[in-house]
Amino acid sequence: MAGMDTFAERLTRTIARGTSRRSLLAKLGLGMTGAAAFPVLPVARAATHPEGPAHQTVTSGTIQDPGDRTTCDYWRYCAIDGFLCTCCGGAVNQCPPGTEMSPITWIGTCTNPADNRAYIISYNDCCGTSSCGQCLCNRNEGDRPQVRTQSNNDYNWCLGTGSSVYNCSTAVIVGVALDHPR
Amino acid sequence: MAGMDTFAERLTRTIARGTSRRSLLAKLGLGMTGAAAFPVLPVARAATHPEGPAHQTVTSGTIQDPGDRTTCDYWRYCAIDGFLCTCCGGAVNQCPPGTEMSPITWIGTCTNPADNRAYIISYNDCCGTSSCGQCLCNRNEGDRPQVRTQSNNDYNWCLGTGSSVYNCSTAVIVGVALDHPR
Amino acid sequence: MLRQSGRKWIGLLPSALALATSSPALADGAAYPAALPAEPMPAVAHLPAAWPKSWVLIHDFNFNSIVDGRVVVVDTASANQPLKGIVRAAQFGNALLSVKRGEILTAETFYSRLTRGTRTDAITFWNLTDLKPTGEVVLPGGKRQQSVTYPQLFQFTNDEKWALVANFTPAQSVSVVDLDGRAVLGEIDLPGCSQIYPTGTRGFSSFCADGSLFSVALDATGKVARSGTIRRVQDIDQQALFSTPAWVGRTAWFVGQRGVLQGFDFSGDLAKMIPGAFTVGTAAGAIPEWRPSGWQVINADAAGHLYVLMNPAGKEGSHKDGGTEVWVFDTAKKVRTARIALKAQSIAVAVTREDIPHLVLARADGVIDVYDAVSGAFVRSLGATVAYNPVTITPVP
Amino acid sequence: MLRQSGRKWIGLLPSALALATSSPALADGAAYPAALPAEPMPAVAHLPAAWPKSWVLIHDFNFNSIVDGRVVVVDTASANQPLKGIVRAAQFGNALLSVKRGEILTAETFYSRLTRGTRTDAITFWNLTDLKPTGEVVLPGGKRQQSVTYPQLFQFTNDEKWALVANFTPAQSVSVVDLDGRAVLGEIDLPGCSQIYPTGTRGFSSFCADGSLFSVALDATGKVARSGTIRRVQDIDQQALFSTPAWVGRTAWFVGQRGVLQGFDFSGDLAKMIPGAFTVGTAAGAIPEWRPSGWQVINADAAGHLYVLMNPAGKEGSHKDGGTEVWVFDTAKKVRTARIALKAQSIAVAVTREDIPHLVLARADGVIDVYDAVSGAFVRSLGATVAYNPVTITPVP
Repeated sequence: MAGMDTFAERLTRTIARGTSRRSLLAKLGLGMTGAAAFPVLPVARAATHPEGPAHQTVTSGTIQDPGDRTTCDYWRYCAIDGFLCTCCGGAVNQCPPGTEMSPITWIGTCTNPADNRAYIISYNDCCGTSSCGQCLCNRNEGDRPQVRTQSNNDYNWCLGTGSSVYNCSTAVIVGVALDHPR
Repeated sequence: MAGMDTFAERLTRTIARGTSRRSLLAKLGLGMTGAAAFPVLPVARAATHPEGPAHQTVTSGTIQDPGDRTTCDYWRYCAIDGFLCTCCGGAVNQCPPGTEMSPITWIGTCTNPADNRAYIISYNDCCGTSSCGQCLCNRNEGDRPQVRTQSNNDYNWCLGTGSSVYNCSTAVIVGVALDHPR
Repeated sequence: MLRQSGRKWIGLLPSALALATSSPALADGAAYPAALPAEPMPAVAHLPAAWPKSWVLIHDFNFNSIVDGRVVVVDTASANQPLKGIVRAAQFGNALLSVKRGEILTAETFYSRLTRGTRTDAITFWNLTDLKPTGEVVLPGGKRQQSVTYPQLFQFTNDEKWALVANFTPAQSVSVVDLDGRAVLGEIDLPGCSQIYPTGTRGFSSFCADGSLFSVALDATGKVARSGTIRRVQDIDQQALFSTPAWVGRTAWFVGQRGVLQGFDFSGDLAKMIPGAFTVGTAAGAIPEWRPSGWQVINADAAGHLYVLMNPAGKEGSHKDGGTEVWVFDTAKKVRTARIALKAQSIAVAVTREDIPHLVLARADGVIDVYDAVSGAFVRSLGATVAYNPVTITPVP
Repeated sequence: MLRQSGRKWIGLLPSALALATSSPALADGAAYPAALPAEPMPAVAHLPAAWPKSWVLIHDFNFNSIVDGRVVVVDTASANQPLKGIVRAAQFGNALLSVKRGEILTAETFYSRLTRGTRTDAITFWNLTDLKPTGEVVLPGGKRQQSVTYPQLFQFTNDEKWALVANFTPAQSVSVVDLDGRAVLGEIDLPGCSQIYPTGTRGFSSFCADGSLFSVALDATGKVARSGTIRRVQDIDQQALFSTPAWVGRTAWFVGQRGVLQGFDFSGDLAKMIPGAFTVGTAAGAIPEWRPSGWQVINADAAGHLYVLMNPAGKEGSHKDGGTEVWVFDTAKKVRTARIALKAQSIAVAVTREDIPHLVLARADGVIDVYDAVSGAFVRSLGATVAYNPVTITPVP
C-alpha cells in the first residue's frame, strides 16, 4: 500500500505539473490517458543492424532489478513500444541529452521477477530529436486498440512537448501496484 | 566519330537548355562540370535489406547492352554513386515519377563489354523525393577529389532543380567516346 | 614536389576527350556495326492514367527516420521492378488513394527545422500519373493525430469530395476538409472516441472507450446534422476489435483479438451492427491457440470473402506479432473455407481486385510476398525491394 | 452480440487499480522487504561540461533518409553504452565541435515541406552539456554545398569566432559568418577552387582545379585582405590528394591516391608547402598493390604520427573502398613505424587524445572498432550501435 500511496502521490504531482495538460485531461474526464510510444511489429525484437554485434549488457547493479536493459526482455518493458532510451544516450528512466521528456504518458503494469511485485511503469517518450534507431522493442501485454487511449501503445506520445518528433522511450518506476500479484 | 558528333551535339543542346545554368558554366569557364550523385563507400555493393532476397534481373533486351541494371556491376555504372533508378520506379535512363531530372551532371566514360566501345555516360540525378533506399551503388573509376569538380561523384548534383533532395541516379548514354578503346 | 601533368583540363573529362581523338575502329569485327544510340533527356517516367489492378499502395513507416515516412506505389505482378514510385508521408503521415479524383492525398506534419521550430500540418494532393504535388490545405492547430499508421486517421466522406482528419492532443476531434475548395470546414469534438469509419452519404462513426459506437451525419456545411450511439458493441477487455476492418462495399468486418468476426453496416446515416457474429474457430497445431495477429490483420476480396492473419502462439500480448497462416471465411455461411500457409510471418494482408485476385503479404523483415487468393499457392516474392517498414497495403480498387 | 464487461474504466489502468486494492503480502518472504523506489521524472540526461578524451563525434550520413542526417556523440571507452546523444545534421549537413565555445555547430538545409517548398540554409548552435539548440544564423541564397560529408565544407577561422561555409551552385564561393554576432559578413568568390582549410589568423586556403593552392587572408570585416597562389601542388590525374587531411597543429598532412604524403603549413597568412614529401611505401601481400583507401583515410595523433587506411587491392577506382590495415608514419624520419591489421575493412580512422591514445575505426557495416594506437592491439568493438552510416570521426581535442 505504501507503493500505491507513492504512485497516487506521483500521479497527482504529475498531473499538477502541466496546466494545459490538466485542462485536456479534464476535457477527457480521464485521470491519465494515452500511450507510451508507438511502434509495433515483430521487427521490434530484431537487431536494427543485423551485420554488427548486438548491444552489450546494461544492468541496474542491484539484484532486485534484474535483467539487461538493452534487451526487449527486460521486465519493465512488458508494454513498451519504441527505441529503448538505454541504447540512445539516456537510461531506462532518463531521456537522452537534447530531448524533452513527454509530460504525460501511458502507464503499464509489469511484474519484477526478483521481488515478485507488480510495478506501475510510466513509458514516457523523449521528443525533439529524430528516431534513435537503436534497440527497437515492442511488447503488448495489456495493449488494447486506440479506442482505449490509455491502453494503446501505437500513439506518438510526444504531446505537450516543444516538438512531436519521437526519439526513444523510457520505462520509469512510479510505484507498486501489488506487492505479491501471483 | 559519329558518336562523338552526337555527343557534342547533345552537349550543346544540354547547355542551351538552361539559361541560369549557362551563366554558371560561363562563370566557371567550364563546358560541363559536376558530379553524378554522391554516396560512396563499400556498403554500396551490399544489399540495403540484407534479410530479403536481392533484386531480380532487369536487362535491356538487346545483347549489345548486356548486364543486370539492378546490380552495381552493370557496365554503365563504372563511375556512379547513389541509388540506381532502375530499382526506384525509373529506369537506367529515366527518373522515377514525381522526381525532376537534374539538368546538368557529371559525365563518365564506360566501356560496353559487348561492342567494346567506350560510351559517354551522363549520371543525371533525380530530385525532389527522399532517398530511394534501393540498390545503393558506388564505383569510382576516374573519380577524383572535389577539387576537380567534373570528376567527383560526392557532390549532390540536385542543382538547378526545384528541390535539392536526392532520390536516385540514372546512367544515360549520350554518345560514343571511342569505337574501340582497347 | 609532386608530379604535375601540366595539362589544362577544361570542359569534358580529359580522358574521354583524349580517347575520342584517337582513331576509332569497328568493335569486335562486324558484330555491332552501329553504336548504341544516344538516349533522350531529361526523361522522367510517368504512370498510366488507369493504374493496373495488380498495383497497391504500401505505407512505409520508416522507423529509423519517422520524419521521412513515405507511401510507395508497387506493382505486385512485377518480380523485378515492383517499385513504381515514392510519395512523401512525413512524420507519422497518412495517405488516401482516389481513382475517382486521380490523386493520392497525404496528411502530414512538418517542422520548419526538420525536428524543431514551427509545426505545420497539411494535406497534400499528388497526381496519379506523375506523382507530383498539385496543392495543399494547411490544417490549423497542430493537432493532427500521430500514430503508427492506421488508415482510419484520414478518410474520405461525401463521395470523396471531403476528407476527415483525426486529431489527438490528447483531446480527440475530427477535422472536416473540403478538398476541392481547399478549405477546412470545421471540427467535430469527439471526447473518448477514436478513429474514423466513413458512414452514410456524409458522415462518420468512431468507436468509444466505453465500448460503444458513435455515428455522426454531417450537413452540407460540415456541421453535425444528426448523431447516434450504439452501446456495447465490443468488449475491450476480453475481445477488443482490431481497429482496421475489411471493407466489403459499405460493410466493415472487424476481427476481435480472440477471433470474433463482427460486421457493421456503415451505409446509412448511422452505423448498424450486423446480427450474427461468428468466430475464426480453432485448429490443431497451436501452442496455446490460434489468434488473429498482425498490423493490418483482416482484409476482403471483391466477392466479400474475409482473409485473416493467424498466429498459432496466441495469448495476451500476441496480437501484433504477425501471422503464419491466412484463414479465409465466407461471411454468408459463417464458415472458414480455407487455410493458407505462409512462407514467413507476415503483418499485413490485402487482396487485389484483379480478375484472378492475389493476396499481398507484408512480412516483418520488409519482404512482400504474393499468393494466389483462390488456391493459396505462392506466386512470387518481391523481396525487400519497396519499403523499409511496410505496415499497410491498399490495393487499387 | 459480443461479450461486454459493463465495467466503467475511468482513469488508471483498471487492472492496476483492481490489483492494488487486493491484499498485499511480502514478496518471496523477507528477501526484498522494500519495493524498488519510485524514480524521479521528468528526467533528461546531461553531459559533462568537459567531455572526456575518449569521446568522439561521428557523422551519420543516413543514406536511407539523407534529409535526416545526424551527428552522434560517442564514448569509445564504453562497450555497452557508447551512444551519448544525437544532434541533427539535416540534408547533407556538416558539423563542427568547439570545446572553447562549448558547443557543436551544424550547417544544414531544410525545406518547408521536408522534400519540397521553401529552402532554408542555416547554422545552428547546440550546447555541449544538454545538446539543445541556442540559436541559428540563416545563410541566404540557398547555395550551401551539399556533398557526402567532408569536414572541409564547414570550418572555423578567427579563433573560432567565425565560421566559413562552402557554397556550390555549381558556382563556388565561401560564406564568412560571425558566430557571436549571428551574422553573415560576406561571401568570397572561389571560381574553380573547392573546400576550406583554415589558414593563418583569419583566412583559408582551397585547392584549385588547375592543381594549385589558393590562400586568402581576411580583414576584420571579412573581406579579402590578401591572397596568393602556389602552383602545381598536386597532380590530380596521377596522384590526387584525398581532400581530408590529418591535422598536426596548423600543419595538414595529405595523402595521395597512390600514397604520397605531403604536408602543408597553414599557420601563416598564406599556405606553404612543406618540403620533403615521402610515400607510404610498399609491402607484400597486395594484389596488385597497397594504396590508401577509405573516406576519412588519414589522421594524426597528438604526437604527430600519421595513420593511413591501406587497401591491398589498390587500383584506379579503389580509393573509397576502405582499408584492411592502418599504416603508421613518423613524419620527421619519413618512415613507416608500424602496420596495424584491422578486424574488418574500415572507411574512417581517427585517434583520440587520451593519455593512452586509441584508434577509432568506422567500418563499412556501421560497426565502430577501437584499437590501442601504440600497440595496435584490438581493444573493443562498439558494435553497430551508434549510427546507420558512420562516415567521419572527430575526437574531442
